[in-house]
Amino acid sequence: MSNILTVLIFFPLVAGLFGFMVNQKSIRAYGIAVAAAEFLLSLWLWMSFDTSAAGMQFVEKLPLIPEFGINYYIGVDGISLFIVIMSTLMTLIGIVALSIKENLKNMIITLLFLEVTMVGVFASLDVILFYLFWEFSLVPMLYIIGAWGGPKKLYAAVKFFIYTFAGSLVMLIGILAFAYLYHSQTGTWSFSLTDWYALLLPFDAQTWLFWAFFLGFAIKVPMFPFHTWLPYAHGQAPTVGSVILAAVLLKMGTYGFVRFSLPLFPDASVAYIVPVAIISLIMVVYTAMVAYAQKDIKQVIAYSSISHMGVIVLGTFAMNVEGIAGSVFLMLSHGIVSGALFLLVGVIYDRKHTKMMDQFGGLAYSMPTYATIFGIMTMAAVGLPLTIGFVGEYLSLAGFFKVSPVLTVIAGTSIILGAVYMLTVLKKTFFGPITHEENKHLPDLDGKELWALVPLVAIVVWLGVYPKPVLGPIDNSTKALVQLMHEKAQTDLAKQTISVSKNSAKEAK
Amino acid sequence: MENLLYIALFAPLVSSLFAALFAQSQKNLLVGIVASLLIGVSFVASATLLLELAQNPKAIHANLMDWIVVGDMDVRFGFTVDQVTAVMMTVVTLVSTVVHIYSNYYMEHDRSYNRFFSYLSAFVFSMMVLVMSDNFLGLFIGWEGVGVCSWLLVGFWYHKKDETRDVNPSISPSWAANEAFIMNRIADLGLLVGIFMIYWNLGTLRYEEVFAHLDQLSHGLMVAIGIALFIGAMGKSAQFPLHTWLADAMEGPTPVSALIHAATMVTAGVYLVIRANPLYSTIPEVGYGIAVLGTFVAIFAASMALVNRDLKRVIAYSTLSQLGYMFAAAGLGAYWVALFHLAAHAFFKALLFLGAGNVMHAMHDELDMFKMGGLKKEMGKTFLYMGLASLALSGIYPLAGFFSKDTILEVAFNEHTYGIWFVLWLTAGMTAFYSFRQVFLVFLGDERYKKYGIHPHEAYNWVFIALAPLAILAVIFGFWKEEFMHFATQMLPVYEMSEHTHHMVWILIIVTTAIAVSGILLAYFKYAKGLKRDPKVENSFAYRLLSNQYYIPILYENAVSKPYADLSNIAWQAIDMKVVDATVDGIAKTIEKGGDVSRQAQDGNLSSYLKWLTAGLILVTLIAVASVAIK
Amino acid sequence: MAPITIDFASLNLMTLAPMLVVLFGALVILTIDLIKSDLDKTLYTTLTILTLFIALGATLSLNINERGLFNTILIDGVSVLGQAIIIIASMLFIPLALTKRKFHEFSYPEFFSLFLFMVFGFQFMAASDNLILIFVGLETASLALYTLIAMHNTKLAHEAAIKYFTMGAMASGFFAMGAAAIYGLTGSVEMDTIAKVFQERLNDAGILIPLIGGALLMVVAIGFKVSLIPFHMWTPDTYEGASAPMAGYMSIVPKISMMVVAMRLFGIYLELDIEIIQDVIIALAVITTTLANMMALVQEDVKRMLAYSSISHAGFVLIAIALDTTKGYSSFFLYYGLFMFTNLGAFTVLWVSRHKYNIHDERFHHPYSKFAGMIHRSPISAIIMAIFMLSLAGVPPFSLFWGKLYILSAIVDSEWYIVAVIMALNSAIAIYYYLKLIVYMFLKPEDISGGKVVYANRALSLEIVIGIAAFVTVTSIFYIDPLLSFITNLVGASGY
Amino acid sequence: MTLTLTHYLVLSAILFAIGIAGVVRRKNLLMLFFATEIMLNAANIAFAAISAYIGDLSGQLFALFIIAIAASEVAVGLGLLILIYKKYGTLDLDKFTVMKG
Amino acid sequence: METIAFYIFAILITGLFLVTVMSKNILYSMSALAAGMVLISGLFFILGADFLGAVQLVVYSGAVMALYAFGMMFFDATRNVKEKNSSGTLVFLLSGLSAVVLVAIFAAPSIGANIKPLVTGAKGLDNPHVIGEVLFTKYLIPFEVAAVMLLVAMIAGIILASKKMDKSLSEVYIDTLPEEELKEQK
Repeated sequence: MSNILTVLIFFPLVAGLFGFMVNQKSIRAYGIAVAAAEFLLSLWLWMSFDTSAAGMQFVEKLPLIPEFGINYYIGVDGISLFIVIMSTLMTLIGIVALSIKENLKNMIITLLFLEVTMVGVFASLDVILFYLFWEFSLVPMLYIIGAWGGPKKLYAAVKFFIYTFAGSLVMLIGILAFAYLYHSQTGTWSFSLTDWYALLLPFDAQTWLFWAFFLGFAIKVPMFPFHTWLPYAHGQAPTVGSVILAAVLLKMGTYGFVRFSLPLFPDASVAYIVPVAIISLIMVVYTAMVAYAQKDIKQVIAYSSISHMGVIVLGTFAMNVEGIAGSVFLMLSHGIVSGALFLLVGVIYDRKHTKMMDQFGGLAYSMPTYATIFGIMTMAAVGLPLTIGFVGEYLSLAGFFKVSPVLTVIAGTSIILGAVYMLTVLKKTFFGPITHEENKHLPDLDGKELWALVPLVAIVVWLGVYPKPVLGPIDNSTKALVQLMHEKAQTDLAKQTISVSKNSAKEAK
Repeated sequence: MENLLYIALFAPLVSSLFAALFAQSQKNLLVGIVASLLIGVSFVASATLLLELAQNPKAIHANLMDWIVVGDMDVRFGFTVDQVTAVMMTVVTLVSTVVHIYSNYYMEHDRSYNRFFSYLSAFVFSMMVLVMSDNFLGLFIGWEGVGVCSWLLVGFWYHKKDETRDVNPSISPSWAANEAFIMNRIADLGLLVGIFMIYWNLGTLRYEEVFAHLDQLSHGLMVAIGIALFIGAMGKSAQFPLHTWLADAMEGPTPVSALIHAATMVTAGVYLVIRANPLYSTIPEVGYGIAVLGTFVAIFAASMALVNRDLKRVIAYSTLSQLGYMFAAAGLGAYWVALFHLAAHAFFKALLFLGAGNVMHAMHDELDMFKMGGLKKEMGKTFLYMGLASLALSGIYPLAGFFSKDTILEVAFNEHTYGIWFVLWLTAGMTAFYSFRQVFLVFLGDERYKKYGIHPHEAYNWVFIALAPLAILAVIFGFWKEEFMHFATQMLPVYEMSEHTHHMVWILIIVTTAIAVSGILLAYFKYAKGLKRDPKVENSFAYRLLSNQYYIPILYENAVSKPYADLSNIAWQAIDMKVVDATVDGIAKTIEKGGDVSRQAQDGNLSSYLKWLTAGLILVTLIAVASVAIK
Repeated sequence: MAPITIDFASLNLMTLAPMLVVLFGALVILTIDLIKSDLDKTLYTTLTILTLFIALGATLSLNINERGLFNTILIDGVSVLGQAIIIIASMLFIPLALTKRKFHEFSYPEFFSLFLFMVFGFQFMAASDNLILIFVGLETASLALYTLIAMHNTKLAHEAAIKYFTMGAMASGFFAMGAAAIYGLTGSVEMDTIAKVFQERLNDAGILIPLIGGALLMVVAIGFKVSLIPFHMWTPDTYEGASAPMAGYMSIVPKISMMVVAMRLFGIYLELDIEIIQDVIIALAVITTTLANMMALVQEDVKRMLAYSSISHAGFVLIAIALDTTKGYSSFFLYYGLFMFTNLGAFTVLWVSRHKYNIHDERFHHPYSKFAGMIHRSPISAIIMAIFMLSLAGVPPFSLFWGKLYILSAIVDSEWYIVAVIMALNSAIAIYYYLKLIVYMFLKPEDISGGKVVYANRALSLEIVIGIAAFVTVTSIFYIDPLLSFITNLVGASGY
Repeated sequence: MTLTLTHYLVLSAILFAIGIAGVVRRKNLLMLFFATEIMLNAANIAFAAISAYIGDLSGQLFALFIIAIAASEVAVGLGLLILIYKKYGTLDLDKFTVMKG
Repeated sequence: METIAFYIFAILITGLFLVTVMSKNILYSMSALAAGMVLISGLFFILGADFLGAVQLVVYSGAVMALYAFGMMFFDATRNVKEKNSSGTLVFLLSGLSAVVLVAIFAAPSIGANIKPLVTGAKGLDNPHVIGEVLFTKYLIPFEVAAVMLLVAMIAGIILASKKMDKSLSEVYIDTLPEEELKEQK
């Protein structure tokens, strides 16, 4: 099946359209079935993926607008493969854990549409196609936040939409400018990423384009100071919205850095490591502090996402295989872990309709399983070895250490500050005596919640202990990426900074 | 051999998982028994490995699987059992076994009995990973693992509420657990940085390869690595200024204190320094710094122990103090001595703690020694065990502590670091004093507990049988000093005493024993007859300084925690909301305001529309003129 | 007096075919009305569509780059495209007459013939480079348009018509004056000659002031018609007062015909590298887009919002014209071709929901609050309307995204980077008010106070139009390529 | 001093400006329409003059068509005025300000 | 001679049109407009555009002014119209500035200079003949379109002024809702 990737992208779309025909009562089962099928499809993709090859696989290329060089051009490599799988997994889990009663049908169909865009973003090799999915992903998310959100849902949804939209428009200009430069150098129009990789740009052009792309990605990530939409979006979104938002949508930004900024503008990327790193450090430290100040559990996790994304960005700009592969892995692990944490917050929200920490305390007594899973996820979030969180964080920091030890030490405070706010949440929520009478009889996790969470726990441990099946392909593709960057680099600084790993020359091609 | 290694390593894991299966059910005695057995299996395997190594001094390597293989980084789950590891393994599993068995008694009425065993075994597993790993990152796994288990176990009684410092200086178990975890994290960052430096400069993290290629590193770099690794060690071993968590960690169940906060985990820092001896040997200035810090901590902690009324805290400070001794030895290059003291200390300190556990049980979790006294009558066996352990701790011949501690003093003397020697010597006296102050306050004198209506009772007999190995080792371990030295120095550098020291040995022994004995005697005279409180002393500045731990916890709270919380609030409410977010909203509002202003022009009156049309002609003319003017 | 002999073939009468078809249709309708006066509007509607259909066929079968009838008619790719868009938009418009409710204007058979006369006028604007013919065509169309607006026969429609008419009369004056200046400089009213003479005289002393000045006067006249700020003042009022389909129609056809004129006229200047004109147009376009977006933000009525939105769209496409590149011109046609469907679709949805009485607001027919919770009442209309809104906002993969993409690309290609960024950010402002409607439709609770019947005016023909518009909007990705090649070929063939 | 084209054109420009003044000044719609007639007439003068001075007929014809246009505008405009007058009872444009903003 | 005539005409026209624009009395205003238009036809005659002059007289001074007169009667506007005129400064500023711009454009000497006539018609014919010839050849199409335009204007005028517009079908006020709509609303 050579067009499996196309099927993977558009299956939820078709299924979503057919979903309109399904009866309200059975829609949940339908949603789970479709999402499960999609997830299995993505697993099949992995099974048929040649893990030893570094390049793009399952490539399909059909002309869409040949006049303007736009193709339906998709494919995955080690970097994107797992993000795709994570997207399908988190959608499945999100649907399984859905606790929404009203308009369930709309929710499930919307989630399926969202899945299309998520898979599409990560599988696109044509920049316009990428942009198309990228932008459209906002729409289902807008609906999810706006329709099922909290009291300030409209503000949050619209803010989320417009903020991200504004950033990506600037990126669109960057894309068009790049295409123009490509056209003026080669005489043909092309938006194919692989074509673009071959283009050498002068440093000035790289700089401008780098920042144009940066703005689009930075708002999505979100990087300081463009992050303020995120707490609102998370704070107001329903559980499943937060899960998908944190797990997948934010990753689009960092994925963009890896897929676009670095290989397209190697010199500019190297030249602006310091400003980017400083922003990342602010994200790491400052947002960790803000997270500590929160009183709402969900907000803590929202801000913690920003903090972790800082580490991811840092790893990306390490310009070596360790850092970049680490950041890609951290994207996965953060997706799983923060997704799980949001699910967990949703659990108590469903029971008590509040997320304020002072309304809880001593939950470990009444909800032991819940507390256990929360604890495991917390530990993964603070990067405990043998959980999924450690591998990526360690590699990212290790990678960036090569670039700047001092900055890495500052960024490394994330392991301290992360522990500070996460443990505070645990302490306030789960420990101590039960202060509110009604909390004594809160029911522990029920079946559907366990079905959603236990697989995540299993993944957290499995990939923490044995990340190789995932890390291997990421490693291969990252080596090729770094090799490419090194070859493309024109300035001496970039040549020095981009460090090709010793055994990559053989494997890259 | 590999199989033995894996048995030793994974038996605790199996134990933990097994217990975890029952975590939410009623107490199940089976869990305790199986867990204890499995740890026992691990001990047997470790001991076998130790004996094996004693005969055939070739280190055993095992490679389980790949872990992180990225770029040039190739980290595997690799394990090695060499002399140092074997000693550590044996000590850890032995103490663990005893503690597991003991916990069957101690936790028998706890509703989370099963959960406790799960955590405890998980800790043993982490500790095994820590000591058995053949690379720094593997060590880091264990390092963090023991941290988490410590967090879980310290906060085991999570349901207790926060108290003020006056009521409970540790505030609450969950608070203490968090403090411990976070402080350790600070140090872990140092360790991590050390690991990064090693990786980027040597391209590998395996001990063998790292230590074989140390000559590739510049001196400065080695100093940096040494310091970074030692920062990691400082956290785990609670060295100043990261020491406050250890005393607070006494909030955990006493077996935990015995195992984690006395015998094993806190010695991980010492283990790291010993493990990295090729590195520290090349940078003696850092070693000297370590020794000085260790010495300082030794007397610093001992001084706090002098006045504390809390049974467990005294032992905790004593642990801290003894860790200082170990660092002093290691820093001075006498690695095997440090390891020896580590092992000896593990035995008698665990014993001391477990004895204290008996007392606590008897006293219904009352920890204030001023409320005890005269317990000898009810708890003779406990008195015996604790007395033995205290003697060992005080360094009285022929108990284990005598050999190990005296050797450290000799080393200090031998290195001509007389200052260190003197302080350690002084500390030895203080150690003897507070140890026996404790023993006498608890077991001798008037029966103050009666006032509080407590009816103490002795523990079961089988508990004492279980504790017997520790007691025996506390007594006889010292006699194996020569054998131990031979065994350890197959791996660690041999430490040669100079001629001069050899001559002085006897004098040193006498001097040391003298101060120890005088400490005991002082304690006896002061406390054996009963508690006579002197308000003048208790209100003196020095006393209050010591009993408030030099005000350091309060200092940390006021200088770090509170400002951090305040700063966080400022960051959130003043910066994030009022500046960053307000800017974004401000832009949006400005645009909307612009819309409101410009729609004023659209006033519905045709006449003004026509005026605007005319004005448009002028406007385009102006634009054209401006365009010309600019170009 | 010698008889004048003219070779019939040289007239090239075929170039006139589309207009003649339309004219014929209009006259037929008038005649039918004369013969039997109580015929139903469905007949006239159908006749109109058929007429337009034939006209469209005639347009598309025209040979490119021909002149006819004493050089007054110019059939190049641009005029074919322009006429095609005009006719297609008209074909989409006319079925909207068949509403469930009766509205005043459609009760007149003359409405349909006037409508065809108007199309006839617009066709000449697109298909001529003779200023006289353009002017006469413009006036024919405009006068018919004023009447059509007024025929809606509500108070607001009258107000709308009078405002439009008065400003239009003044703008005509500017057109005449501008034409006079150009005529004075070149001695010709035909643009190819004008271009030639300009070229020759470019270096004459002191020519620049009248040269530019004439263009500026034309900018006023054209700016009025395509509603550039500050000549736009009539637009929101007229759109509000006119019936919804008429407003939608006005946002497309008059603009596109005038844009074609602008293309031809300013093309002369741009060809000569007179940057001042380019600067003026781009500055106006930027002002227009930005201010219109800002004003649209604060509207309470959807139709009025769409009026401002179409102003901003006009500003946006005007930049494409000012670039003077083939890509720019092509992108302009692409954009308008797509905009036509989407925007008419959106206005038609409003038309469907039109009541004869105002229950939601004293003044407005389509306040936002009317659409609150629409998803619960009529999910499909809500979804389709949302698609139109997203398309207008330029959210992929809907049709206008491609238009936006291509125009932005054209701007970037001409290295007007700053302008491109401003325009892009304008999209971000614009999305707010489109989202506002979506938010009302999808996310707000239903307004129970009154006005339950939202689609009082629903009828099959309207649904068909909406359906076509939605289909075109959604499936754009599949036909953009052939469409783009078609447009680029035609535009390229015209020498732009 | 001979009569040049410029004389006519300046006259035309001035008349046009007078027309503008009338348009922007008048509040009575009927009188406002007078002013638009002035504007068109001003353009006519320009066309006729240019046409005459360069000996080209296009200008005259343009003027001719402008006259036709003006006449048509008057017809439609008056129709609208009648309509409005019937509904509002006034021609004062200050009264037609329902739609704004 | 021509010059003098031009100046007289110019001054008169300007004055009359100023009266048209400024007068408060609609009758004066209209009369001045009519007179100005007649004088403009004089200018056309000076310029040799006889046909144009004639058309100006007939169409403008005749038809258009007649229409206006009828309209004026209809609107009962013979009495002084009370206008709240716009602020004088603004009007002066706007018209003054546009006058400056327009004069600047049209006073340029390059207008009308060095231009080859393109449309001349057959030689030796008088003006109306030439016009006729050109109108029916070169400008046939505009001529036809203008015819359509006049037709449109006619239809428009008829419709707009007709009685049928008196009662609107498009607008219903809530208190006069027909039965069926009320039913639907419930």
